[in-house]
Amino acid sequence: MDQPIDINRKEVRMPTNKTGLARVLRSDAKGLLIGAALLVALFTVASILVDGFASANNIRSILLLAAFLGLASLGQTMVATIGGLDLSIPFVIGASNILLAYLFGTSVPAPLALLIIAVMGAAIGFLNGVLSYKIQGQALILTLGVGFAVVGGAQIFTTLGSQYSGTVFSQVPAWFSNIASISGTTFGLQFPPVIAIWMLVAFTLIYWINRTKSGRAIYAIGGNRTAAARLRISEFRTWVSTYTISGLTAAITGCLLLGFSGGGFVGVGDPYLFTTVAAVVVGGTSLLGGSGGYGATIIGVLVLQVLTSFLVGMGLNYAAQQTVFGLLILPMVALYARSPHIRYQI
Amino acid sequence: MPAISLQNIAKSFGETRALAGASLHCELGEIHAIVGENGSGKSTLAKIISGVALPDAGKVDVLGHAPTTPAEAIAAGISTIYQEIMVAEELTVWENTFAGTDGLWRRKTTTAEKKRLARETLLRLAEVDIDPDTPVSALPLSVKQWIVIARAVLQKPKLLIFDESSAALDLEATNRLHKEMLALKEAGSCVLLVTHRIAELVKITDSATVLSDGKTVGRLEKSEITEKNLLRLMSADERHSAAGKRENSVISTAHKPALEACNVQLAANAWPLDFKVHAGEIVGIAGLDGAGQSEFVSILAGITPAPAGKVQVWGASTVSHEITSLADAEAAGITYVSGDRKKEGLFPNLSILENFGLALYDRMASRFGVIDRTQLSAAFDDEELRLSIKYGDRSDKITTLSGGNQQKVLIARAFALSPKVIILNDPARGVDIGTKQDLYTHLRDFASNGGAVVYLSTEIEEFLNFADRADVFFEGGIFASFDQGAITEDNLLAAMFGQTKPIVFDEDTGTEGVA
Amino acid sequence: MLSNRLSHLWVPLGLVLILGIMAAVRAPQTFTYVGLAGALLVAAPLILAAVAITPIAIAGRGGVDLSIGPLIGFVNVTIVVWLSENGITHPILVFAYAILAACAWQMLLAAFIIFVRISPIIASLAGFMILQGVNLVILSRPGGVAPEWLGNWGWGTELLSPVLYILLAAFAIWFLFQRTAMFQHIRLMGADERTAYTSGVDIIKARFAAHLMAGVFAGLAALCLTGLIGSGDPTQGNTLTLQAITALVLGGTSLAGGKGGITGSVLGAVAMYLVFVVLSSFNFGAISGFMTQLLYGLMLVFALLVALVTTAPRTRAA
Amino acid sequence: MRKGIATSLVVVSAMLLGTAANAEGLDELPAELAAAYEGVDEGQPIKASAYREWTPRSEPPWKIGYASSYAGNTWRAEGLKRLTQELFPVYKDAGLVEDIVVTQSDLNDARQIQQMRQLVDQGVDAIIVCCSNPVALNKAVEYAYSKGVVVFSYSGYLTSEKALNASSNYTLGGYEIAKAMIEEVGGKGNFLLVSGIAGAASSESFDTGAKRALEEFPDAKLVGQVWGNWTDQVAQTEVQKFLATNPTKIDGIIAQGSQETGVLKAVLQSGRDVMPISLAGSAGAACYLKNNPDWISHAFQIWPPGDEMELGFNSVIRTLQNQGPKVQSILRGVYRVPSEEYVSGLSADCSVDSTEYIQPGIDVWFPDDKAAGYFLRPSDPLEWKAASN
Repeated sequence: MDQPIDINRKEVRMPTNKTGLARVLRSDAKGLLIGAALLVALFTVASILVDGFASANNIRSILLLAAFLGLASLGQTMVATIGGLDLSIPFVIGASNILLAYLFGTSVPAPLALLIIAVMGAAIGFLNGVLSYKIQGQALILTLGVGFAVVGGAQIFTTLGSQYSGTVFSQVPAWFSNIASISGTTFGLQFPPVIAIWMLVAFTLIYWINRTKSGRAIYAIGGNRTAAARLRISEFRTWVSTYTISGLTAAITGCLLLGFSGGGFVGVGDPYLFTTVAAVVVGGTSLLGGSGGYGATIIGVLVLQVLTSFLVGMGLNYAAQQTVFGLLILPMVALYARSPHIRYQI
Repeated sequence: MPAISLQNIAKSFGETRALAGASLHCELGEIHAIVGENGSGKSTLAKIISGVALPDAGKVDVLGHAPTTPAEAIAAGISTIYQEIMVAEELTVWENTFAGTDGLWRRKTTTAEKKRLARETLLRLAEVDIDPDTPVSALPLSVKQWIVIARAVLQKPKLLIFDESSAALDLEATNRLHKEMLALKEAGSCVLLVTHRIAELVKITDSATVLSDGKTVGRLEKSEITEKNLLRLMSADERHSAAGKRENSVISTAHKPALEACNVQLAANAWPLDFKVHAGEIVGIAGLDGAGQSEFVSILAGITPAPAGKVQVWGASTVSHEITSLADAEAAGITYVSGDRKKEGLFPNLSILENFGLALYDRMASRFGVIDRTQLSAAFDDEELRLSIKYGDRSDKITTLSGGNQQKVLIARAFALSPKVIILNDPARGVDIGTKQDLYTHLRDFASNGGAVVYLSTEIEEFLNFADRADVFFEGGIFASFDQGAITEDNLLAAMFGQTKPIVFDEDTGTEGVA
Repeated sequence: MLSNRLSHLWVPLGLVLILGIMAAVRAPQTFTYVGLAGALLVAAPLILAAVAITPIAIAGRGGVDLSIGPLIGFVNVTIVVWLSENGITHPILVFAYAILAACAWQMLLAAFIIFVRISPIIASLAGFMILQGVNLVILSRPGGVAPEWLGNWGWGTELLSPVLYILLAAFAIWFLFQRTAMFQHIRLMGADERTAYTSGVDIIKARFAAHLMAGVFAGLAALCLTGLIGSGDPTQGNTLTLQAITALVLGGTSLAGGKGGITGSVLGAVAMYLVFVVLSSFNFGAISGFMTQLLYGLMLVFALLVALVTTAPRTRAA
Repeated sequence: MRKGIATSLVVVSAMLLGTAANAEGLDELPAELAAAYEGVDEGQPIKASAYREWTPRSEPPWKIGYASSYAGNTWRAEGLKRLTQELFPVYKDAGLVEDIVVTQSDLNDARQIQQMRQLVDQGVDAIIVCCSNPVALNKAVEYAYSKGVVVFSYSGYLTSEKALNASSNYTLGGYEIAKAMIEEVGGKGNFLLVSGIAGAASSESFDTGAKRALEEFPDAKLVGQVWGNWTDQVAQTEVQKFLATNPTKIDGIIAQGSQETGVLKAVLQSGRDVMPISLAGSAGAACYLKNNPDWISHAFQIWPPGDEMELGFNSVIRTLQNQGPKVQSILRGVYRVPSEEYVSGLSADCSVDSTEYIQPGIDVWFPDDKAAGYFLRPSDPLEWKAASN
C-alpha cells in the first residue's frame, strides 16, 4: 500500500511469490492433503506390521465398514458445515434398523418398507432442523433429545407387536442382504454393492455441493449467515434441509446395516455417536461451519477405518482404539480449526 | 513526562498493512487527537496503545509501559473506550459498569456500593436514572455507550482513549462527554481521541496527530488545528476533487423516480418519511448513529419491510411495484452493498470468485441448479477489468485480500447484477483512498449511464463534490435535504445534530465544564 | 429484577414440583427418611456431575464438558485400582487424590482450550474418547473393592450421611465461590469474552478457575459414585456425560455462556432422578427401559423449547 | 493391563473366599449336585446361605420385582417372556404370586440400584436381578435384606452374603465347552473366544473356565477374543472385524451362548470354510448344523434363557416359602448333547435366521427332585401351602 495504486491499470495482480504447495497449505485443501498423507502412511505401516493387511479380503472389509461410517457421517458433515451437530444419527440408525426388520416381517413389500423408513428418517431430520433452528447453539442437546425419543418410540412400537424388545428378527430378502454383506457381489464382482452405492452417493453429493446453487448455499450459510440472507439464501431452509438429509442418510445407513447383519438390533447405531463427529473432524471439516466438505470426510472415514483395522490387527481392543481416536482428533483440530487469538477478534 | 510516545510503529494483519511508520507523542494534561480518514490505521494505533494489538516493529512507551494485554494497560492506568460498544448484553448494568475492576479473587468494592456508584455515575453522565440490575440488552444503544464510558471513567485513568466513541450520542450528550474529557484533563490525565469528525475536535483538542495510509503525516498543535490543515494533511481535498467529475451528471427528474419511499415510518410513532431517487442521481444519506438512516436504507433495499408506508419502484408503465422483501428488490433491480463486510457482505470461508458469484447463481444455473462456471468466469472477467481488483488467484480465499480489495469484490458483485439502483451502506469503511476513488468513479459512471445511487456514509466529507443531494437524518426522520451546492460539512453536521444553522461544539457547556 | 436473574429456574423448578408430586403419589416411600437417604445416595453422582460442568458452561464458548463422565469414571477406577489395591485407603488421602486427579485433568483440558485454542466441545470430545479407553485399560471390567469407609456410603439408610455432607460442602464451596470476584469474571467472560478481555479480566486465569471448580466437583462426584457402587467400573462414568448435560440444560444454564448456576443444575438432576422414580413406579414390563428413553428425550426437547419461549422476548430486545 | 485384572481378581477372591474353603452349605448337598460346583468361579460365593431360616415380610400372594439391566436382545427377552407370560399366570393361579414388576436400567448401575431400592420400598417380597457387575449392587441387596426382601441373581452372581444366585456353573461350562471344542478339532490349533459383556459376572466366569481348558492343551492357541454382548448382531460385527483383519487360520471358535448364530453368519460372510463353533442353544446356528450334520459333533446346554429364568424363579418361590436354600449359589452343571439329539426338534425347513432357543425344558434343567437337593425343607413350590408353615 506504499505505492499509490494505478487505477488505470486494467489488471493488477499480486506477485505470485508463493509456491503451489504453500498455497495449498493455506487453503482448505490442507486438511484433505494431510488426511490423505496420514491415510497413506497408516496403510503402509499397517501393511508392513500386520500380515495380510493389504489382502483383498481385508481391504474389502475396510471399505465395507467405511461405507457404513461414510454414509452415517454424510449428514454429520453437512450439518457441521452450517455450524450444527446432529447427535440423533446413531439413534435414527438404530430405530430404522429395527423398524425395517419389523416391516420385513409384515406383509409390506420390501421396496415400500425401505421407502417408509427413508421417509421416516427424513421426517425426523426435518423435525430436528425445525426444532433446533431457533436454538442453534443447543442443537447438540436437542438432537440428542429427539434421538432418545425416536429410539424409545421405535422400540416400544416393535415390542408391542412382539415379545422381543430392541431386537427384531425377520427374514431379510436375499437381494437386500447381498447389498451390504461382505460376501455380496456387484454385477458378479467380488465386492458388496454398498461400497459402490457409497461411492455413487459421495460422487453425487460432492458434485451437488460444488456445482449447484443449493449446494453452495450450505457454505454460504456456514460462512456468514447475514451475508447469505442479503443474497436471499434462506438460513431456515438450508438449516432444515441439511438436517433432513442427515436424518435421511442415517435412516439409509440403518437399513443397510440390517442387510449387513441380517437381524434388527437397536444398538447398531451406538458406535456412530461420536465416531461420525470424529470422522468429520479428522477429515478436516471444522465444526464451526463453513469449511471442509464430504471429500474431506471420506478421507476421515478411511483414516478411522484403516486405523481401527490396524489397531485390531495389532491386538488392541476397543478401549485402546478409542484412546487412539481421541489422541488423533486433537492434532487434527489443532491443524485447521483453531480459533484466532482473542486480540484479533476486537 | 510524556503520556504516550510511539515511534515508527508498523503492524500488518495478514495481507493488510495497517500501520507503516506511525509515530505519536502526547503529554499528560492534554487532549490529543488521532485524525485520519477511515482505513488510515488510527484504530489500530489506539489498539496498540491499549494493549489489544501488538506492534510488529517500533517503540511503544505509554505511561512508561509497553502494554501487551488490555489488562496490563488498565493496570498502568490506561482505559479505552473501543469503537465497538463492549458490553455483555446478558449481564446487568452494574456488572457491566464494574467489569474487570475487581481483583482476581477479591472484590474491591461491595456489590451494593457498585450498584450505587453505577446508578450515580450513569445519572451524572447519561442523565437517566437506571436500575443497576437491569440487563444491558434491554437498554438503548446510547445508554450502553454511556455504560462503557462510565466503566472507563470510574477507573480514574491517567490515559483515556476514545476510539470514535461518540457516534451513538446526540449533541447534548456529546457536549457532556466533552465536559467529562475536560475534567479528566484538568485532573492531569491525558485524553486520546480517535476520530474522523473534524469539526468536533477542532474545539476541544490541544494537539493532533494526523495519519494517512498507516503513516504519521503530521502533528498539529492547538493553534494549527483547523479544518483546512486537517483536510490538507489527510489529503482529503485531492481525493474529493478527483472524484468530483459532476459535469456529466444527467438526472432525469422528468420521469418517475427510480426508487421512491412514501410515508415510511421507521417506528410506530416516527415521522413519516418521503424519499425519492431518480435515475442518474447520487443521493447521500447521513446522520449520527441511531438516527434511523441505517434502518431506512435497509427498508429501501428490501432487507426489512417498512413498519408503515411503502417503498416502490415504477415499471416501464405507470404501474408501481412495492418493495417489501429482498426478492422484490432483486426483481426491481435494486442491489445493496454493505460497508460492514465482515457482518453482512463477505463469506470468509469462500474464494474470491465465489464471493463474487454467489449473487449470480440464480441467473447462471441450469434448470437443475447446476452452475454455469464458464458464464460465471466471464462475468468475473468483466467486473475485474472494470474494478481493477488486485488478487493472486481467483480461487484464493477472499480473506487473502486487503480490505479495499474485498470491498471491490463486493461492489463488483453488485455491479454484475446489472442493477438499476445501488444502495450502499457506508461502503468506504476501512478502505484505502485508491479504492475510494475507484468507487466514486464507478458510481458516477453508473449514474451517468442511468443508474440511481443511494449512498449512506458516516464520513460526510465523502459527499462533498460527489453527491447530487444529501439527506440528513435526525431522530428517526429526514431532518434536512441539501442540494449539490449546499452540501458542506458545516451544513450537514448541523443537521445531523438537529440544528438548522452550523453549530459550534461546546458553545456553552464546554466552558462551564472547565470552570 | 431479581426475578430476571432467576427466571431460568422456573422450568426446572416446575419440573421438579410436578415430578415430585407424581413421585409422592406413585411412590410415597421416596419421601420417607430412608427413601430420601437412598435418593440422596443414588442421585449424588449425577447432581455433582451436573454441578461440575456448570462453571464450564458459564465460562462460555459453547463450553460443554463431554469428558466429565469418563473423568468421574477415571477417578473411580483409579481409586479402586491404584489406591485401594495398594493399601492407600485413608480418607484424607483418597479425598485429596480424587479432587487433585480430577482437577489435574481439567487443567489439562483448559490448557488445550486456552493455548491451542480449539473449541471446548472438541477438546472434551477427544478427552471423552481418550479417558474412556484409558479407564478400560486401567480396569478392563467392573470389579475391585472401594475402601471400606467409602463402600459403606452405599447403605443409604441414613440421611445424615457423608454423601449429604459432601453435597452440602459442594453447595458451600459454590456459595463461597459465587461471592468471589472470580465468579463475576467467569460470568462476564462467558457472556462476552471480548468485553471481559478488554476490560482487563485475566481470561486465561478465569477459564482455568472455571475448570478448576469443575475438577473439584468432579472429584466429589467420583467419590460419591465409588461409594454408591462400592467398586470400580470403567464404563459407569461414561453414561454420566449425557445425563449431566441434560441436567444442566434442564436447569436452564445456557450453553452459550454467562448465565445460570448450580441451583438450576441441581434441580435438573433432581428432576431426572424423579423421572426414573416415577417411571419405575409404573409396571411397563418389557418396554419400561424404552419408556424411560422416550420420556427422557421428550423432556429434553420440551425443556429446550420452553426455555426458548420464555427467553425469546429478551433475545429480541437485544 | 492383564496384570491389573489379575491382581484385582486375587484381591476380590481372597476376600470372598476367606471362609468359603470348606463351605458348610456345600457339604449338605447331595454328591451329584455338589459335582456341579467343581471349578466354580473364585468370585462366586458358595457359602451357606443367609436364608436358611428366613421368612418373607408378607404372606402370599407375593409381589416379585424383576430389576433387569437391559432388554434389547433375544435371550433377555426370552427370559422375560418365560417370567411374565408363562410362569406368572401359573403362580398367580396358585395364589402364590400377585404381581411381577419389571424395571430396566439400561446398563446403568446407579439406576438399577435406585430401582431395586424402589422395588423394596414399594413392597415387593423378592427381587430377581439380571446380569450386572458382581459388586455394585451389594449394598442395595443388603438394604433389601434388611427390609425382609430376598434378592436373587439370574444369569450371573452377586458377591453379597445376602444375595442368592441361581444359574449354571459358567466356569465349568466355559471349561467344558472349550475343552470339547479343542478336542473336536484334534487337540490343537488356533482358537477365537467370543465372550459376552466385559465385566458381567457370567461372561467373566465362562472365560475363566475356557482359558483354563486352553491351558491344558499346549498346542491350542488363543489367537483372539472379542465381545459379542450375547447379541447376534454385535457378535457378528465383532467377529467379522476380527476375521477380516486376522488372516491366520482359525480352527475353532469358542463362543458363549446366545450369539453363535451371529458368529456363524460372520464366518459365512467372510468366505472362509466354516470351522466348528461352540453351540449353546441358539436355534439359528442349530439349523445350520441340521443342514450340515458333519459340522460339529456336539452342542451344550449352558444357558437356556427361559429355563434359567425358571430355575431362578422356582428358587425364589422356594425361598419365600422358607424351604431354606442351603448355599448362596444354586448351581447346576452344564450339559452336553450329541448333535443329532440337539437338532432333532428342529423342523426340516428351519431357518438360520431363527431367534428361537433350543431349551432342554425345566424338567431336564431343574427337575423337582434335583431342586429339592438344594433346599433344607424342600417341597413342590406349587403344592406348598402357607398354612403348613
